[in-house]
Amino acid sequence: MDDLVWIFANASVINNFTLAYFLGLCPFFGVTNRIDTAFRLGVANLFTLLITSLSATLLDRYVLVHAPYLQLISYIVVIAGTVQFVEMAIKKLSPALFRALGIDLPLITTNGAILGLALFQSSKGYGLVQGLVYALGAGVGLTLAMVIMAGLREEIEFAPISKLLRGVALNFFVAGMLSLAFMGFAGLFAKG
Amino acid sequence: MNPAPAHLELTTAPHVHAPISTPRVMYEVVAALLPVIAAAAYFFGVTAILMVATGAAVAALTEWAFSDRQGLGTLRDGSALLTGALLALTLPPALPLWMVALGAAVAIALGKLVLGGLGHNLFNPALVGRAFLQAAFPTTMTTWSAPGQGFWHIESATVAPPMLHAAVDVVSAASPLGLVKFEQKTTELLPLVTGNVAGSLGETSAVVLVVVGVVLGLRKVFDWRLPVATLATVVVFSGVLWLFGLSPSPAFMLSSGGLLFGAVFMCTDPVTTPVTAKGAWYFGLGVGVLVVLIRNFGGLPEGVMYSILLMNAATPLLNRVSQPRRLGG
Amino acid sequence: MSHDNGPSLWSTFSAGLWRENPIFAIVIGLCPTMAVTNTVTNALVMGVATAFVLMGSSAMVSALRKVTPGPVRITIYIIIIATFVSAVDWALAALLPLAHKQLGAFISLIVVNCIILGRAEAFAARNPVLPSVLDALGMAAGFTLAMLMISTPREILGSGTLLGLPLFGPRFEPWVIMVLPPGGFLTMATELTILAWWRHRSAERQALAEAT
Amino acid sequence: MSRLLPLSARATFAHGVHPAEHKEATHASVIERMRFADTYVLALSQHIGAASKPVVRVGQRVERGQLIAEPVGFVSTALHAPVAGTVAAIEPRPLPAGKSGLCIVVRRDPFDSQRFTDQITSRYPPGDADDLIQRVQHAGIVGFGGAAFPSHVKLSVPEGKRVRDVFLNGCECEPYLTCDHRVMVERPQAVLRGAELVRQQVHAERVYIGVEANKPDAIAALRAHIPALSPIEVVELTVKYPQGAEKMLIDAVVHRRVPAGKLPIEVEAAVQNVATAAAIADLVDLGVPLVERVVTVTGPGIARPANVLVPIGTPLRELLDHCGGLLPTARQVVLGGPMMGLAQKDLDVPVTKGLSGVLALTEPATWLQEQPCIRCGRCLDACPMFLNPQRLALMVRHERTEDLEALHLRDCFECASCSFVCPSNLPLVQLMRVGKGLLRRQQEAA
Amino acid sequence: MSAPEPTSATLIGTLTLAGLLSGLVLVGVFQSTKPLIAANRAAAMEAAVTRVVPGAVKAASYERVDGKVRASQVAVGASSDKPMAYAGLDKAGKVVGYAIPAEGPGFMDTIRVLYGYVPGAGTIVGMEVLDSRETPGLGDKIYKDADFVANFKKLDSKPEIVGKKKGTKSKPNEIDFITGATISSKAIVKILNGSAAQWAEPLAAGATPTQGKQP
Amino acid sequence: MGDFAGAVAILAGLCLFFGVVLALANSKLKVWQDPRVDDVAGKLPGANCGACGQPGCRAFAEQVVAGKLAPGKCTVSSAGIIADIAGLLGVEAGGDEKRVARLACAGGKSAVRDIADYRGLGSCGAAAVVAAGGRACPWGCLGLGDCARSCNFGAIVMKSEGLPVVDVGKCVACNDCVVACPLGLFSLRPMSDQILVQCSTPLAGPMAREMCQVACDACGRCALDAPAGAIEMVGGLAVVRAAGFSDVKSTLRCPTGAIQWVEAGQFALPKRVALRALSLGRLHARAG
Repeated sequence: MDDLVWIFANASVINNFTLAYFLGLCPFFGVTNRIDTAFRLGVANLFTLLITSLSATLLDRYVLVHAPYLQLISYIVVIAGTVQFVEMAIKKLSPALFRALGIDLPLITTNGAILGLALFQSSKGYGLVQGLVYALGAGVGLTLAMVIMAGLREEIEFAPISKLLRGVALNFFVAGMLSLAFMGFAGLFAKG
Repeated sequence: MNPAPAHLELTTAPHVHAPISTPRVMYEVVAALLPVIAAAAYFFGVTAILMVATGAAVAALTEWAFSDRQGLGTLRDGSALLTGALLALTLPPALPLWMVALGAAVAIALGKLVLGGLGHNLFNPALVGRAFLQAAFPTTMTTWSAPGQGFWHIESATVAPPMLHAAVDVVSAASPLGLVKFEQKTTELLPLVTGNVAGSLGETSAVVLVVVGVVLGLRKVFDWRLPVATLATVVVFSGVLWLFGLSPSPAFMLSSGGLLFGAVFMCTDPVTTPVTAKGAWYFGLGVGVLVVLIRNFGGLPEGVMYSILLMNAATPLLNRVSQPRRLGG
Repeated sequence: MSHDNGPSLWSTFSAGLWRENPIFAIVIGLCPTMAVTNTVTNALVMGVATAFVLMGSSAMVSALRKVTPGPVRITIYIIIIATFVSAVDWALAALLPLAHKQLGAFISLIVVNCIILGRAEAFAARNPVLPSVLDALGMAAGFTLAMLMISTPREILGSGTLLGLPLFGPRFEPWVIMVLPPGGFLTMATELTILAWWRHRSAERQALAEAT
Repeated sequence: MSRLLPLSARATFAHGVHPAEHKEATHASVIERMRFADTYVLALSQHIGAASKPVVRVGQRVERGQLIAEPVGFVSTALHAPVAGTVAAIEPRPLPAGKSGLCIVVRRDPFDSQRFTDQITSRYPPGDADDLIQRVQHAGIVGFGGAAFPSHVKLSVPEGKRVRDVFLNGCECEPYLTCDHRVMVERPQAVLRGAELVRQQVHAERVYIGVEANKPDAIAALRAHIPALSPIEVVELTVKYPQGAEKMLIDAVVHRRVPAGKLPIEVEAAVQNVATAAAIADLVDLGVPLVERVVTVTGPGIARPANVLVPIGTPLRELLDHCGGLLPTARQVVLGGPMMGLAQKDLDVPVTKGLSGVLALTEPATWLQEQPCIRCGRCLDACPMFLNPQRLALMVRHERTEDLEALHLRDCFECASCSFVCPSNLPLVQLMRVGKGLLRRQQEAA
Repeated sequence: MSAPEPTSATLIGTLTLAGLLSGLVLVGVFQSTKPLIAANRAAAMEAAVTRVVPGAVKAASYERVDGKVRASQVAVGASSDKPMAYAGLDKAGKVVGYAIPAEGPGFMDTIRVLYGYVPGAGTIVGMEVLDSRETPGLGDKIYKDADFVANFKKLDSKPEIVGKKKGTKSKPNEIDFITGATISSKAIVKILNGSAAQWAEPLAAGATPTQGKQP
Repeated sequence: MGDFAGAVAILAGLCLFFGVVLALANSKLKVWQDPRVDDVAGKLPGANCGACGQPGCRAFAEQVVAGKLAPGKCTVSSAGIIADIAGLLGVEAGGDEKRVARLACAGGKSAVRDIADYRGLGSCGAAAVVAAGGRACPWGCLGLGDCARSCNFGAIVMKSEGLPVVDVGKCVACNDCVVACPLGLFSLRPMSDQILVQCSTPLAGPMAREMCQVACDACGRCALDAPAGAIEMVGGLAVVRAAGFSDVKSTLRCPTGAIQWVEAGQFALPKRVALRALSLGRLHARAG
């Protein structure tokens, strides 16, 4: 149990996928201009992470036992295939949602966090439950980072900031400070 | 019959104004820092004065260098001086002065100017400076020299040349929180209250901080809800954990480390805390919970700085969820 | 190479190097940029590895562009990229085991580097093999250049070394933050600001020169 | 929420501010009459609602108190000649709000005795209570508090509603102003008579007269004339601005909160100003329409501060001259109280029915240059409507109209409490007004 | 895009073909690099084993199954799904001690260590950090600080390792913590204690390698 | 070699699986969209100004492709682009005559007195709520440039007289300035409306003239000189009634210059030149 708490804390805040591992920076900067969009994509990511964790565990256990070196390509094929399928399905079933999320969907595919999760969980040797907790932590951490970032960005939108800084540089400065603040979580629950 | 003035002036209502201004608020806080600086000088000697002066001077210089040169920019409101002094007071006494200067420059440039200057910073600038130093120089930032080594005593580390560390090791003493975390030793309450313990310059003397905080609160310089919520949360949460043996006593939690200093001078920074009354309570609650979590279950002995920075980051969200309900709505 | 389309090929190559630098101008492929730039060596190895994958996959995508059906093209690109990445991963493990250990999972994560898929989709899928490879080469060179620009200050300040060699005396106090995640963000931010300022100034100067 | 444990002994509302009162210059000044002016300028629109329609021609002779413009529709009111004379013109003239509007200009007959003639008394016969609403409308009585809302509208109870309590507003919470104060001190019986008339008209059970604690003489004068077992009660309120606003007054006295965007009738309340009540009493008992009102002329820039009974339409210049004129140090003339009043650009404007005070100020409130907002939240703690002025101001500056709607800009009644307490001296109220203009124009464009 | 709509068969065919081709390429590359990679890993692990087990020049892999230790088929350094330990063999092929990999949560992330262990007495004879993300300049002293690493040259793991403030260790089962990096130091102690507890019995019981083939 | 075959099989199998899934999805979940929408949207300026009455350029493209709007309704695009789009879709270019924003005030700094000092926020919207600004005329231009700031096309510049000057070449009639002006002084007029009444005051006679040198004092000369009914006097102002009416003669006798015959942009001539033109016009009128 302590172990699971630590896994969760580790994935969500101590080693936040975005702020400590730099995974999924593109969506992190791409969709955090409004809080609601950030939250929606965060939740979408959370679900994708959980599914990925499950698929990765199943792949590892039943398919890749014979050829563990195919891990990377199998993971990515599964992720890309699933996302593309979901994209098509949403486009058909809910054009409104597609229009709102359309540009973001492929971002999930190339979101390093998803592939990173699969790779990390496998290299850490996590089982099914640990993997799911890890995915949950990572998803919560991503959502948290994105929502906080969106909140901060909605705020700086109104600040008199020089044109030179506006845009990407500014986002990086803010992300840097946020990452600095997240360092406070280091070692949380490590005592066990 | 008197002649009417040639041109009347058109201004918007109201045509009267409360006797209050932003510069005045800033200078009141600066004034409130004086007793804290005095206490720091009493315990840590001339080093304290040197460090505060360095911090304030470099902060002001940085602000001047980056703002428009006409009319001194936002220098006049005193906020840069305040940031520099606050930063210095959160640092360990034996820190090299060049690190203080670096921290002050980072605090103003990164913490404030990048985001548009006064009123637009997202994080408490002084704490951004401190967090930068903490991450950059983890060992030096956790090396405390013992108090009461004589007024004119200056550690060789303090005057180390820029970019270098001291030639001789500092005679270090553990902070009360370090003692309890790593050696399971608690410190007596009396020295904690007076301030005769190892720690950062401004944070050691509980009694001075409480008095200053109460005065500032009564003068309505800051929103009293913020420190009250923070401290109350720490007392309640650590009290519950204490009953289960998972935390030192609430009294120790309150009087040790940077909690009181943070509650009085950092949690009350208006810019980086929620504007709403409800938001202020949430903010204090968040800081309190995080402080107790980090101190008792985290890797660091002290977590006030990170707790406040994290809640600073959450402030736009808190503002959003705590919008007041309009009258009758 | 015929003489008259030489310049256009050169511009195809040079675009990625600076004008359309993937990191500083288009700002994509950020994950590895931040994660492995704490030392110059890592940045270099990563740059070279990415370059190889980028060129290989661009060539393949371009060669197969006529037989790739639209609806599954992204999946196919990803298979191609992942194949190259796996190959690079093993090659590094076999040849440079130390660097491979340092970079860890980030070699595998080249797969999701937006630059590669981005160039495949935006350039290689619409152009013949030679320009595609040149474009990839330019992009890769620009990417590596950017990685070096970010990793150099991070290593110098953060460890007091360059390419692992100590630069300062034993009393140097390293700025540990520079090799930590926040240092990555802040270095990148600072360099972007300096570049923006520089571009702004040169644009101003150009306008001035044109006006007079 | 009922207050089981009131923090202070006196009743008041939540939030609000307490500006320095500055009432000492005139609070003991007995109401005085001024000399008649030569010309009077009567704006057809000096009340909220549709402008009145002239019923006189240019060149026509009018008697003092004669109807010169009649109401158009229900939310509209009548206008009467303040003096006997001739109609000199009907043309646009500058008005206090800065805009111009159609006015009837009456040139006084220098030889007339300026008595109310019998005709007027017969038009508004005393004592008949059944048609009070109609009579109030045709007597041109409007709220004296400042907004100039036609009083008869508040006297009529809509179908299916009822009024339990009538509130007479004697707060006069604006600094400097003392005109209502003097009316209460000098004419307590008229105020109480008006209160009783209003109560009977709306069939209310009780009347509360809310008076702030800084007017003990007014409270005493009123209480001295309330007979035993009367349903009228004088409630002493903590001194706080903007207590005179309808919703605040009701909240302060009985702790009922009017739903947002709704009228007091929703909480079974009706509010009238004390001076308005006195005017209703005068109409009923003396048959006099509204042709004059008490105006406080004060401030550091006026030679002789006073409370003056001024005929409606008097040029502002004449009123100032009556009080000794502006001092050379005067730099601003504000119509209304210092919190909500409007600075004037010239003195060629007439006194209107809603004018409660004329302030001559020597030092504009922009003594402090605007500073960046430090998000201290004082404006939120001041706003009696529980809005977020800081955020609203930001959204106005960035023209985010959808956010303005979401933040309920329309609920702002521009009491200026937020600007008053702002340590950074942000022009918050001005921004609120700009924002409302923005919303209005966008709505028109759509 | 004027190309005709691809049929489903084309889609399935291309994708399968892509998978097939990529599989061929991958297997080819993997097979050709596999021996090198395995050799690298084995060499690295063997070198680490000889560093943490003084006197050892070679390593042999063992695994723990059902509380018993037995020789393993898995090559030194290769991954396995069973807990592994490596026997340090001297020139004569005699076991001089075991190198045991262990891991656990540290300050920032999981720390992986390899420690030398002599069964019976339960003495730890060396320790090396294989993998960690501890804070540079602070937590990374667990492998950069020579004084700290020296703690593990000769250390009793029974009844358990106890950490003390720097300069205060007095008993053979105590170590000096690193000033300022107490959490990381503690993490090492916790990892070693946990691992030693699991291995002490099996190693003591089956200390003599049987070299027997497993089914 | 079993390893070999197994690995290839795994990968091929995975790809086969997803190939089937995606192929199925492709055939069952296909959404058809007119590719011409993308083409048209690509040609449009992408300013999303809303001058066409649609929420954005893409929405406009959809409407155009659907045949509900004529390409010419986009006032921002050049004639070439519109012809291009029309050609692409095989429809008429359509569209209205070019309209531009016109200001109903000519009261610059030198023409209208400042009677008070406005101090406060430097925007027209803000000044308008404080006694309508410091100028004598409460109906006239406040000169603080809200319109210029609202213009996304850089077509409005505040000139030294404190009046906004519309660059008719850049103006696309997007309506932004009309909304931005708190006094409602802007209106969108066809270019063929060459007679403009550059005043909004309801005052007449000396009162108007005292306030502003170029005010319309409702003298009625223009109405007399114009064909019957083309210009009427309404509420102290001359109003041009006939659409497209442009007869320079009717403006020549204006004593203040409030009614002007405009060829391109307003206030195109410096005041002195304008006055000379005025007197020349009078001469002409006399000669005629």
